[in-house]
Amino acid sequence: MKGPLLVVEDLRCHIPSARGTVRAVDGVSLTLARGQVLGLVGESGCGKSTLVRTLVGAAPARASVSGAITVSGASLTDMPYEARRAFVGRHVGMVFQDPMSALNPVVPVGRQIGEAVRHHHGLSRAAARARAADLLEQVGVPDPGRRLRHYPHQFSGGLRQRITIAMALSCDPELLIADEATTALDVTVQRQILDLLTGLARDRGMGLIMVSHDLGVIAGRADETAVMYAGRIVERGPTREVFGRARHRYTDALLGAIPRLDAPPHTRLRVIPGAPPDLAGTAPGCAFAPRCPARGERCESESPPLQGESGGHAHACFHPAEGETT
Amino acid sequence: MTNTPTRRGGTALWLASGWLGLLGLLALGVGLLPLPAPDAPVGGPNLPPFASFPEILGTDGIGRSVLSRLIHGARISLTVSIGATLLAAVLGGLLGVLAAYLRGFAESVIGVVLDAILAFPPLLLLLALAAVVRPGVGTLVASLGLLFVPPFARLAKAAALARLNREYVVAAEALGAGHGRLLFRELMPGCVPPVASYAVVMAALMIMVEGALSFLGVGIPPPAPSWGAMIAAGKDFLAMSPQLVLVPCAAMFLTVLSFNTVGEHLRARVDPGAGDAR
Amino acid sequence: MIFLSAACSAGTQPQGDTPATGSGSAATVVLGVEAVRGLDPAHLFNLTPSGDANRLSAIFGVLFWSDTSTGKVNPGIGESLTADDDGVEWTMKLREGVTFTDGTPLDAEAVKFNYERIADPDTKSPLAPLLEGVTFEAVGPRTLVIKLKEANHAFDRVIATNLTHIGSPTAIKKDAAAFAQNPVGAGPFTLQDWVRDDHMTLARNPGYFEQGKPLLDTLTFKVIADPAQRINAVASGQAQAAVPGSDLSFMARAEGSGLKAAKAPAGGGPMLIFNTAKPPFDDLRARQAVVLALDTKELAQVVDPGSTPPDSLYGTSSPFHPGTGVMPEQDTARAQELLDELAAAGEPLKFTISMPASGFFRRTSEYLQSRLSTLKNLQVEIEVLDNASLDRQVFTNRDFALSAQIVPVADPEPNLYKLLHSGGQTNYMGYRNPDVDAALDMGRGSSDEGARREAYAEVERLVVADLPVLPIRQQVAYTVHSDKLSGLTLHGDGCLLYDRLGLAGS
Amino acid sequence: MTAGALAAPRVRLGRSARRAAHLLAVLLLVTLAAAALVDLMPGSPSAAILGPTATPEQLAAMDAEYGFDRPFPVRYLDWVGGLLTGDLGRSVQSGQPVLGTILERLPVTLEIALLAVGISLLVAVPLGVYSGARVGGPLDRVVTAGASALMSIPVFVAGVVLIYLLALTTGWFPVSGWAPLSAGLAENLRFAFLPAVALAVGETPTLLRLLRGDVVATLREDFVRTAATRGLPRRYILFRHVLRPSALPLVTMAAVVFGRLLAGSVVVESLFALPGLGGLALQSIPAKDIPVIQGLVVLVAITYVVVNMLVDLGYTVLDPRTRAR
Amino acid sequence: MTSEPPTPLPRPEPPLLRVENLVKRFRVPGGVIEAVSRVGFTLGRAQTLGLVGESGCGKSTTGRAVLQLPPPDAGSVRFRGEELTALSRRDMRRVRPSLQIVWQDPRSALNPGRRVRDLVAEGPVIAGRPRAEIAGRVDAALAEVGLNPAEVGDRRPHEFSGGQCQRIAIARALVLEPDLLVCDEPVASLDVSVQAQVINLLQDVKARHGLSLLFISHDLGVVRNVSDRVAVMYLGRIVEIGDVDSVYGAPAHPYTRALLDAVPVPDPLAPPPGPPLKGEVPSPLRPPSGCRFRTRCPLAQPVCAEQAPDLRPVGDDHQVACHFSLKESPVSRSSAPSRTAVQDGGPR
Repeated sequence: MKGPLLVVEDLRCHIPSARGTVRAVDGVSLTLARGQVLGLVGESGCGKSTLVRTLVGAAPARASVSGAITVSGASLTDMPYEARRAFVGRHVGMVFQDPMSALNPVVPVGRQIGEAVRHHHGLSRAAARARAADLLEQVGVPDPGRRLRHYPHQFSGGLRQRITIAMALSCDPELLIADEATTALDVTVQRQILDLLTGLARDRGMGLIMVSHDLGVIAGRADETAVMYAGRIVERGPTREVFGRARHRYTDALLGAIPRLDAPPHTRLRVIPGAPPDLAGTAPGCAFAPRCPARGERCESESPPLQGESGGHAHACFHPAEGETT
Repeated sequence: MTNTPTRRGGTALWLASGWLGLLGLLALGVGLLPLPAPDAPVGGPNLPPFASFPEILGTDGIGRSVLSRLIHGARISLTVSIGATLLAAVLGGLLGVLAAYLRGFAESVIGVVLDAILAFPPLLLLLALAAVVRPGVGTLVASLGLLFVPPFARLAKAAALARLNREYVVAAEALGAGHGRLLFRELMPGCVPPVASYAVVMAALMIMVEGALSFLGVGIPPPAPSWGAMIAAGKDFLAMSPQLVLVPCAAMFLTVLSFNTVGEHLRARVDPGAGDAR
Repeated sequence: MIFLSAACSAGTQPQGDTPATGSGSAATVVLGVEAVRGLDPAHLFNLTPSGDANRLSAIFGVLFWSDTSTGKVNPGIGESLTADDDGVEWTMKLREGVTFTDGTPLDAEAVKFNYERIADPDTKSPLAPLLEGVTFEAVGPRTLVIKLKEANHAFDRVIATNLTHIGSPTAIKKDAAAFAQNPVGAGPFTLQDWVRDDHMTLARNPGYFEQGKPLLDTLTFKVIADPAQRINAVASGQAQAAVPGSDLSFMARAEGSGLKAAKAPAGGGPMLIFNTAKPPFDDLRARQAVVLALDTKELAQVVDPGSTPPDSLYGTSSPFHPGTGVMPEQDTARAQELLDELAAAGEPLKFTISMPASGFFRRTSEYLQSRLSTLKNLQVEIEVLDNASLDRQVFTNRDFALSAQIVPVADPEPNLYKLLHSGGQTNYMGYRNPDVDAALDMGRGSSDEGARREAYAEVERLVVADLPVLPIRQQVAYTVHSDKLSGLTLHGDGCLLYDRLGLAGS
Repeated sequence: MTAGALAAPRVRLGRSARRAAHLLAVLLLVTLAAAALVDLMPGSPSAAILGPTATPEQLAAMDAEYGFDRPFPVRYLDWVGGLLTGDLGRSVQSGQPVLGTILERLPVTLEIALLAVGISLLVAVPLGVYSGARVGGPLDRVVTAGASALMSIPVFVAGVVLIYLLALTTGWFPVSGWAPLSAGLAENLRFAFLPAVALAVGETPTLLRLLRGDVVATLREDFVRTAATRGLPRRYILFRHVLRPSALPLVTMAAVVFGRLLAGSVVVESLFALPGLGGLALQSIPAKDIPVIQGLVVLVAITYVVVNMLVDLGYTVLDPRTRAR
Repeated sequence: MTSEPPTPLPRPEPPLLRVENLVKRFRVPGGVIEAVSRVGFTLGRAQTLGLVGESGCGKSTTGRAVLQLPPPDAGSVRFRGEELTALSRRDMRRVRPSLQIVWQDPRSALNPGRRVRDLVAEGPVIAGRPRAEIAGRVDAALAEVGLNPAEVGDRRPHEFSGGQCQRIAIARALVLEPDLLVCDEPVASLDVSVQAQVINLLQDVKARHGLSLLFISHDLGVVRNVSDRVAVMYLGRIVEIGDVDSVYGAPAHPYTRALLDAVPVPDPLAPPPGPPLKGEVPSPLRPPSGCRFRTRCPLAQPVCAEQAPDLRPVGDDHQVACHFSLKESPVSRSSAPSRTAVQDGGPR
């Protein structure tokens, strides 16, 4: 199949709630090529998790979803429900934030890894077992044959996340989505898992979407970075560009707010005033405007579109920042 | 769980609350109503319903007004169920919170006492208490209240532990709060809503237990008209005058259902994840 | 549970159907109370038909039996029972060759052994007072002479009701406790299997004294506490007969569901008993006020729908029935006057009704409370007692004001004597009236029917004037059965004679 | 964490020792309370034995004979001593050994309690899973409303209605009584069915609601979402992933219900005339048959204790999470 | 075996807080764990000590044990020269206002049923301050943390965002005018944009009131930013302690080194870090013998299994607990084993 692995066009996911419609994903477009790593970064509540859930058809039950999603040329949005579930199950793997809760605590891990292949590819019990052992080996779980029979709580946090990765890989997906896959882990383990994920993507030629709130995690690993704020992508481009020459005021401010290892103690951090917006609101204009140091009149009435620049770097800001971040 | 009760809350909840409200008013104001005394004869025995006015529900086997007895019975049944529930909730709530707060030996002692109550054959306690003390509303409230301490204690303990895990109690200790303040100002207020909403559900159960006891002949002694006693008395005439059983049964059913509906609704709101602590 | 003084009178309830003797025929009879304490005839006081009387009747048979409706005494395993002219010396003749199922002969010595055992204080038999001062002499293998302390021309009724079951002396001597659990008698059936609180299976006694009897091969007693369920069991074909208890309303109910009822109207019945030894009912006015305030017709109808109040101490078929009603009529105005009088004297009437919990008695107490509460200067409370409390508080300690008991009076002897005589065994009222005592002694000691009639009429007059008791409902003993069951003959307080019970058809 | 498995036995020993001490204390307290309570009750077994005609002197003599006049602590200690040697005494009423009397009736109560729990589970599991899977759907609405309604029916009403419908009118089942297993399984079940159903009426909603709530909660778990994104069929997810974690709370609750029924099927037993423990209690308590009452109390308490221990054990054996900890 | 020799302190005055040989054990299903094992440190007035380590290393437990919440099982906590572990409950309550804490999860630490004003006033009320005085102090404290008392006073915690709740929690501590503020992961639950606000606020109030902070965090960047000195903990022990610049600039313990290497830097052009650490933190139920880090240490030698290293000075205000400190015997980083049990996958 030619063309990009994943194409998302104008995806929206609006969730009704008591306070009004939550526009968790509000017009997101993306493309991802095979073998590429896309970093999706944003603060909690910006809609990044809803975005990836919507991608795999796991949006909240009452949400209204619109837009087009194409994986390997097949349009997910045109598929009937069951077919779509089966397709996603086969072609997309997902790794979630909390490996403990992503694993069924009362089912041995071997079965959890093997059940999807058994179902999608009709493997026998023994074959599924062998495959599970093989996958555990691949993700670096020592003594895989014995550990198949173990339950999730018998593993450490890092190994558990490796198991969920093995589960995600079981059907040889073309696209792997890691939703805050290392957030619950300690830094030393986080590094191991990040190495594992990027290594697997590279070796298998998968597309990898890494979702994180941690700019540091994205900076070192992603080919492309997309910054989300209030349900929209506000800046997108090659990682080096986005981090080196942040254009959107939000990206810029965020980079300035991080305490850095190389800065001397008691360095005053740049502060973004206020708090992230409530997505149930329906105010017109740029969602970042109330917290933006450079906002103008236009920002409060008109929503800035995502404008492309050279080198695939795009931003949605009427008053983009210039120059290097600190 | 979270959305169902709220949605179902519509008509069913209103009907249930309405019925309980009406019943409560009737029970409270029973003295003001122009009803014959519940133990006074108003006509021949076993008059059918709607045969005479104002005895629209007819008379019972003794010739007493079923309507009057039903409403007086509401007062007794509600007194027993609410009284016993209150007693159980307060005692159980205190014990549960104390067990969670004190831990260690006190927790073990409370645990033994609660388990002992649970392990005790309820019928023996009820019969024995009724034999030792003169049976009546007070005795029944006391014994039922005692019997139902453990579930409340369990619930209160869980609620208190959940709050102890949410650091605000330790935070108050860091501010220098003493035991009394920690227990009564910090820990207990938060445990009241789950215990209270559970109490509504338990009140429903109590009504049925009172009925069962009357059925076994160890409930409220005659001539006091509790619903259970009315059902028990009416079952002798089941073939002849089924309404004598059906009328109090219906009242009991509706009340229990209403308590359950309201209680479950409250529980879902107070504590969405709560399972059945019974 | 029904409390019944342990005695009754004689009579036959002839049944028209001729039973078919089918081999393998089996019938089930449902009773209300388990034979908790075993089946030793010396140790039973619960001789109600729904309790142990039926079981005893089946296992031990009857030496003599009294017809439930007339009180006439008939021979059973015993051949004859006659008194001398004074009514002091009685001669019991037994049949030839009757043996217990363990082979021990049922002879004069066996009867003597049984009776002496009952009289022995060590046995602690509740029946002991009946044989106080009585001596026995076996003058021949089949002849027993019984000498009474004082004359009693009605002693045959005592024997037919309370002393009619005789157990094998061999078995009793071996181990009395084991005997109670595995009784050995000479009755129509022998105990085969007993699962407590469930059923008791009895098999035909092939050596029963009467050839060709019993007709059934197997007899099963089942225990169901709920009276309605007892009837349901017969209605559904699970059982062939049931003793629903004393409530007559169940009879109508059974007949309503297509069942039959073998019944025998008797005298007496449930009576209110006033504690005449203690305030407030030591005052005649208090008793009168309560009695006059009551509409006994309504009372009977309410506490037991379908029943009627007795108009005399004696049943309608009794020779002692006065012919016209003698019981006091309702007079609310007079009752109120008496009450006001008491209140004016500074002792307004206030009392507690102590009753067992069963439906009939509970309704009685509720009825009394309900009706009496309409009068002024009268306050009534109800106290429901469990059996042990009732036994101890009311019957033993006599710590009560108003209670009730069931006293069948087919013949005044022996129950009325026990009830009303100053030292009577069931005189829980503490009632003492020398005139009554004299009249009762007269009735007992006289063999002349006219004199007896006069004596008992005197008793009735005095009781109506003194009101230590008030009979509140006509007694009818009955057993509900399916129309397949035949040969139901009621004796004593209303239990069956089992040797003639048979199944028709199939 | 993985090494945790190694230390488990040592610790479980400590825990079970504490548990045993706790349960012993419970047993002691229960029997002591029961003895004291029965002691306080007016009336004596002698009255029940000797009947209404007994004189106070006779009663006193009998009290002395049975030792009812001895001081309470002496009697209690004596009884505990007997208990330790397996001797529960003899029933005052029947003269039969208490242990035998109880063991004779135990199977009946045990069977209907088990059957009731079984019926409850059979109904509650599918309905609970499916109604929890579609909260607010038509099935869920019917099931929740039905459960609420069933919960509001007193057991004695349920029993009477069942008897009327399934025994008297149709004649499918006997109205009352009992057939032991020795009478054949079919016959036994025919008698046990109605009482069990009457009990199940009240208990099914408890289990159903527990399971439904659990299912609703489990469906929100990440691992269910994970399974869904992996394209596993819905039925597979419901019964393999959703039901499994709920199985333990369900089994626990079923055990609790079972324990409760064992102690509390009095109403049904008296209605259906079953020769079970409830009937025995109902007969012994008013008669002040102290040895039997004490025996029953011990049995109920031990049952409670054993059920609790089994639930604990069940957790450690069945729940992989506690197993290795 | 004392953890820190008391002698060479840069400041002549006695420290505000001196902790020695602190031990805290917990009974857990499976046994007893020693969450804090012979920890000692000092904290001067107006100083910030950062306590950093991965989850489960005992840093939060240390912070709470200092506050006697609950009291430690052994060791000494001297605060303003007073031995806290020896105080009665009543005396401890008297000292509490001077020792305040800001919790990790501000929502959980604020009673949801109370109004903000009452929450902040709770400390002074308990301390028995005059009523009249309290209202003014509460308003001042709220204003100081950037909240408008008139606006927020009557609202309840659930109406606020996490950052605002943390401000309320800080106001709650400040109103008691403490000397020492234990900050237990105060920004861990906050978004980056809000985290900066709270960090700046804490720095401001510290400066203004001359507070000493015990700042507990897993985030090495945050700790570097706020601290004067830093202690690195591993499995219940302090492995390295010292001046922030020397610890971060020249880490002497291999664990500190690996930790610093593992921190993801928001700079795509950052130099590639050293080799990743293998494995994970072992179970605290059965910590490794000797040096607790040896199972993951690239430098581990047999001696490490036999002998637990004590803290020893490696510079001015810089101590390390390692037999083969990186500072003394500079083992070249590249000579450390680079292959791990884990699949190799460096950044691209």
